[in-house]
Amino acid sequence: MTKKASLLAGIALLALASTADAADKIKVGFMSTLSGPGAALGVDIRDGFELVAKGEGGKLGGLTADISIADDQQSPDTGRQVVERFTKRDRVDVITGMVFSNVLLPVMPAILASGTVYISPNTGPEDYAAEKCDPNFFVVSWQNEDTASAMGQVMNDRSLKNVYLIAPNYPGGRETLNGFKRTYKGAIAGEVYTRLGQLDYAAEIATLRAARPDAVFFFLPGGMGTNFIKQYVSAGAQQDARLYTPGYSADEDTIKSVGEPMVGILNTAQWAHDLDNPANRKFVADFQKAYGRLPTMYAQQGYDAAQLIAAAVRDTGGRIEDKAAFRQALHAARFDSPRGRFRFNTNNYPIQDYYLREVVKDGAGRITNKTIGKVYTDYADPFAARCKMK
Amino acid sequence: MPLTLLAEQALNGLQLGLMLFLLAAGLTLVFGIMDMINLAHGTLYMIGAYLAATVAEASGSFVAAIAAAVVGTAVIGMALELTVLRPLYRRSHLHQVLATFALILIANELVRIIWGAQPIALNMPAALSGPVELAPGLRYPAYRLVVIGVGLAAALLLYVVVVHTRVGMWLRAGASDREMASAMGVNTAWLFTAAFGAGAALCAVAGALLGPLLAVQVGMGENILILAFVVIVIGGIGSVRGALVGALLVGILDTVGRTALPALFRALASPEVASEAGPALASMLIYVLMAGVLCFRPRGLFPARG
Amino acid sequence: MASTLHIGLRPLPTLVLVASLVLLPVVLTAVDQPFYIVLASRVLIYALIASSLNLLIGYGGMVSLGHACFVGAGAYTTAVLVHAGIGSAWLAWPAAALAGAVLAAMIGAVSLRTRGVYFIMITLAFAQMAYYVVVSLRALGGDDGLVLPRRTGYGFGLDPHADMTFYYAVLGVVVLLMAGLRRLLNAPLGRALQAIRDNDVRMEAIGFPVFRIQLAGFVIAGATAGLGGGLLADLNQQVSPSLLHWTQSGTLMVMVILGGAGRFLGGVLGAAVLLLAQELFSDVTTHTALGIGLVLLAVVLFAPAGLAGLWRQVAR
Amino acid sequence: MTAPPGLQVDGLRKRFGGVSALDDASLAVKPGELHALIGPNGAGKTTLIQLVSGAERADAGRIVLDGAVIDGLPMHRRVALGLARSFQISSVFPAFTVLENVALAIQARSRARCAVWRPVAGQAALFEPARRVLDVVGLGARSDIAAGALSHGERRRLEIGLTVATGARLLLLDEPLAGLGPDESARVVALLRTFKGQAGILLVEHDMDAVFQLADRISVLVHGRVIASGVPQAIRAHPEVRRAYLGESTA
Repeated sequence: MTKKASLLAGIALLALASTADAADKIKVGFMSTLSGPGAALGVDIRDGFELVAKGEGGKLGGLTADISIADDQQSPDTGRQVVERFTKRDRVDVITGMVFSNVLLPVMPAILASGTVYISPNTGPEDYAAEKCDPNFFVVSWQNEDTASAMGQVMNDRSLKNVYLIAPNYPGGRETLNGFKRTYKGAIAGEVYTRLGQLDYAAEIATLRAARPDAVFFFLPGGMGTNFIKQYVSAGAQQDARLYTPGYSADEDTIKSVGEPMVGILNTAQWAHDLDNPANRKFVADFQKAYGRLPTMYAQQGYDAAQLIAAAVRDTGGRIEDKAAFRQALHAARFDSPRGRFRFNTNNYPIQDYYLREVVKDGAGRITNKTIGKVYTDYADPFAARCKMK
Repeated sequence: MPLTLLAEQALNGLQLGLMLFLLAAGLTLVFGIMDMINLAHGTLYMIGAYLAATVAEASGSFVAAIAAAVVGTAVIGMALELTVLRPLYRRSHLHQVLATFALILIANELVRIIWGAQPIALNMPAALSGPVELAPGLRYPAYRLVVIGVGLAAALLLYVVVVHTRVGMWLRAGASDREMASAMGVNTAWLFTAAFGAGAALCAVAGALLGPLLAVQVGMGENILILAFVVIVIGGIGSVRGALVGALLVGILDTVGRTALPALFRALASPEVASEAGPALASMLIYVLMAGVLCFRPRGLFPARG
Repeated sequence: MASTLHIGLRPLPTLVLVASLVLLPVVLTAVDQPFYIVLASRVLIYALIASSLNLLIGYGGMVSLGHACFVGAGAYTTAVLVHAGIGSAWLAWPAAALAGAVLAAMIGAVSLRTRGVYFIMITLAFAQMAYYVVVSLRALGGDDGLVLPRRTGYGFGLDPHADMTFYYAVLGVVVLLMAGLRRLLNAPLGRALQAIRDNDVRMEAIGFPVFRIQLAGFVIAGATAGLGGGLLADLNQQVSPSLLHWTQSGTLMVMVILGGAGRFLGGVLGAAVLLLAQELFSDVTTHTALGIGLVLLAVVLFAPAGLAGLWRQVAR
Repeated sequence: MTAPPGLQVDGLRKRFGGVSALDDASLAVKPGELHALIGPNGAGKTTLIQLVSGAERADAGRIVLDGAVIDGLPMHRRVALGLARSFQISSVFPAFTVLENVALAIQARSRARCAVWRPVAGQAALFEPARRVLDVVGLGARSDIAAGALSHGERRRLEIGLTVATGARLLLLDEPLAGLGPDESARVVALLRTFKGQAGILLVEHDMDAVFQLADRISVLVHGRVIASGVPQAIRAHPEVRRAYLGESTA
């Protein structure tokens, strides 16, 4: 029992050791999924984010950046604990980094209640896009339905009349298919919700082929998508009904782990590594130099989250203690995004362009995404109208 | 459901079942002979897949990849047995669960440090990457046919070894009564290490074969480990025959459940209820099967120990 | 009377422990570190949950790998009640305990027919079923879980959102339940559970209804875990399926064995050490799991009686 | 029809796989009688104990205790009705002290056997009767050591003590002399003699000297069937018994 007492003493010491705020730096709490099967995404976001600070010599917008990195283990329970640490012990100025909506949604009330700014580098849930929009909540990536609804548009344009839909049985899966159905005008050959974390899709693929659709739109994030694509292609189904997906299931990370079978998959995204603008050329070159691999959407989103913070710090002249001014600067921030034009809508979700990409084997024999068209220009999500924030 | 689709789904169930059997066979041997709960069995499967992917990338040969994965994983498995697991045989199941849970954590982190957090590629030989026409209107992925073939061959080989060889006799004796086995003069220490190595090799076969169908990533072992446990508990721990029956039951029930249940619910209930209850029940089906089997046969279908 | 079974309480260390737990938030507030009050609340809640599993594993010999589902039952019950407008802790927490108890009664009634490894696996199977139910039901928020707009209240003008108030509420519940658990273990039922752990056949042969006693123990542990789940829902102001995931059951088991299965404070010690270690490691590395794994392996190989046992070994 | 008091076993059958362990076995133990059950190895003696005590279910037949049919009851219910058994291999609670072992058996029949509040320690109602039982089996001086630390002979006596402490009127004792040296054997024989007249005993034993010293009546089980039942002299003289059993074992 005396052991317990010494433990307590240890905690007290630890508490004393943390220092008080210094005005000459910006404290960033970066929490992401850095272990487990979802780690690939979190690592890309982190690498993109850190690239900006590295480029500025450890600063963001002129202020020394004190970035605490924490792993949420893809668990809201752990996430909540980290948020408590960020807001109550480290008293960070900004929190960012989360990959998954099932972590973000449960912990967001605590972040917002503490008055801390959150910048989402990935998931953009419907919840905070409409009535519940919040001046402290920014999404630098996309609204969850955006890329799917862009794909609905693509399929209309390509006169695909009979599409089969497949997604995991969880809110994100339903949200994505809703986004698709919002724009897609044709018939739905079938709509299947699979087990979260499912390994084998042979049964679903067989049923799917029996329905004889013109095309398949699937949303299966992470390893599920890898499994599905490998199995779909080996079943020879790609010749009968081509695969269409939001960009997250056909990005460079998936391509690297799937390889050849990826060729021919069409996907939509707000960015592509071959977009021709100076900011993107610099980003892709810097990222490849620093990490030795092509960046993904996630990396770009993490990169822009950091650029956004840097721009706001710069615009406020480093006076981030004035929360209202900092928020205002974030909302109005201008920075050179690799995706090209970017600005915030009234709900702090992006207004941006969406592109159609195709996975191809390029001249050098490398399998990668190639931009083949623009789907939307200055696209704003449909929920912003319900946001009362100005 | 048209006949060809039914046949295809049956093959799918068979293939899933046979892969589970490869994992479950090693697990049930280790379990039965050494009375050892090895949660890290899935870890060996992961290591097998990673080794196969690495060798395939370097050599370009899928066969070499499988061979290297089998040898490498068996060696790692035996090394693990000699160092960490051996002191645990006489400990309670509790300690075995804890220690092998720790091994999962350690192995996952090490793999992440060595190979990175991104999933890595392992592709099937180009010759097998398409479908073959088995009957008019029934096209089936060639690769999955190979998987079925290897699974059947492994099952047959195990059957011959366990039932018709001296080693198999020792194994069966060990599974039913360890004291008797050592009284018969069997060097149990050697037998345990060898059995563990064989279990690890079977894991590697499964890992290497499934790699081209599934994501090769950190944590891939845990999902499938739970399935393998379900299989051996249904079959009766320690029984290879039980593992085969259990694996096929699970494979087929899971496949049938995933296709038939949502359709059934769509026919019977409102679309709202159907889209929710169908997948939910399908996910649970194998656990329901396991609970049901244990309810009526608390030691599984083919209890190895009397 | 010479007995190694009776759990005594040495008054002085107990007093010191409880007094330091009471003073802890005052000290932390004085040094302006409210975060550690929240962390301490979390440790206390997990200490309670781990102790309930210790009752099963350490004292009852029932190695359950599905304990997280009772935690989940309690947590979701609280969350659903709050959403239904029932915001009093006096109702929500007992309801959470009841939910844990009912689920435990159902699962125990089937599982306790099996023994050994089969018991481990069937409890896991039931927990997996519960997990898939929660993940699949949209009414429970599916994979996103449910957010509690506010914590359950205590009346008397107390604000449950004040970290200190919540801490004391948790401390009160945990101390009360640990005291109750001690009485239970020293009482005839507790003795019977331990005797069944050692020799269930003999217990039946001297006239004990072994199945019913084990079921009673299982239900009590389920109720306690359910209550812990209710507290956890309040602490996090959210519930999610990850509470019921099988690795969560594994982690709870790790806490018990790490602390010392069958030692009264084993669960408490294990929960405290594991959570504080995670907190410390996570500040310096994202490879937390590697460190935890190595520590666990070392504990199993070199201190099989857990930290509580190690303490005894060293003190001797 | 009212059955006489004591234990009646009628036509018990039990098969394991294809092998018949008991085949129409019948016997009766009168109240207070010491009734020995003998027979060659594999005759089904332990199976009979298993079936009568409730550890296993018979395929056919009837078990009646003091007029009540107990076939379907679980073991602990049979104990409550007054039928308790001992084990061939000592089965005690090694982590509990000797006294606590016996107190458990007392607790089993106390009304508060599953109470959750009052500590066991200090409950005289459990420990006083337990001490008396220990004095009877000659372990009074060893009451405070852990049962796991007892010698083999002491453990055999604790085994009997646990069975007696249940308060049963009919005891099934499965080879209480197994593995004992001559001195310990004599002690246990003397102990069993003190029970005579107080409780009915069905004694399975291989030690023929002890059996013929102690038994009021003897039944002989061969190939799962009781081939003879009677007073010791009658059994000694029984031609079939001599042929089937005694002839070999006394050689």
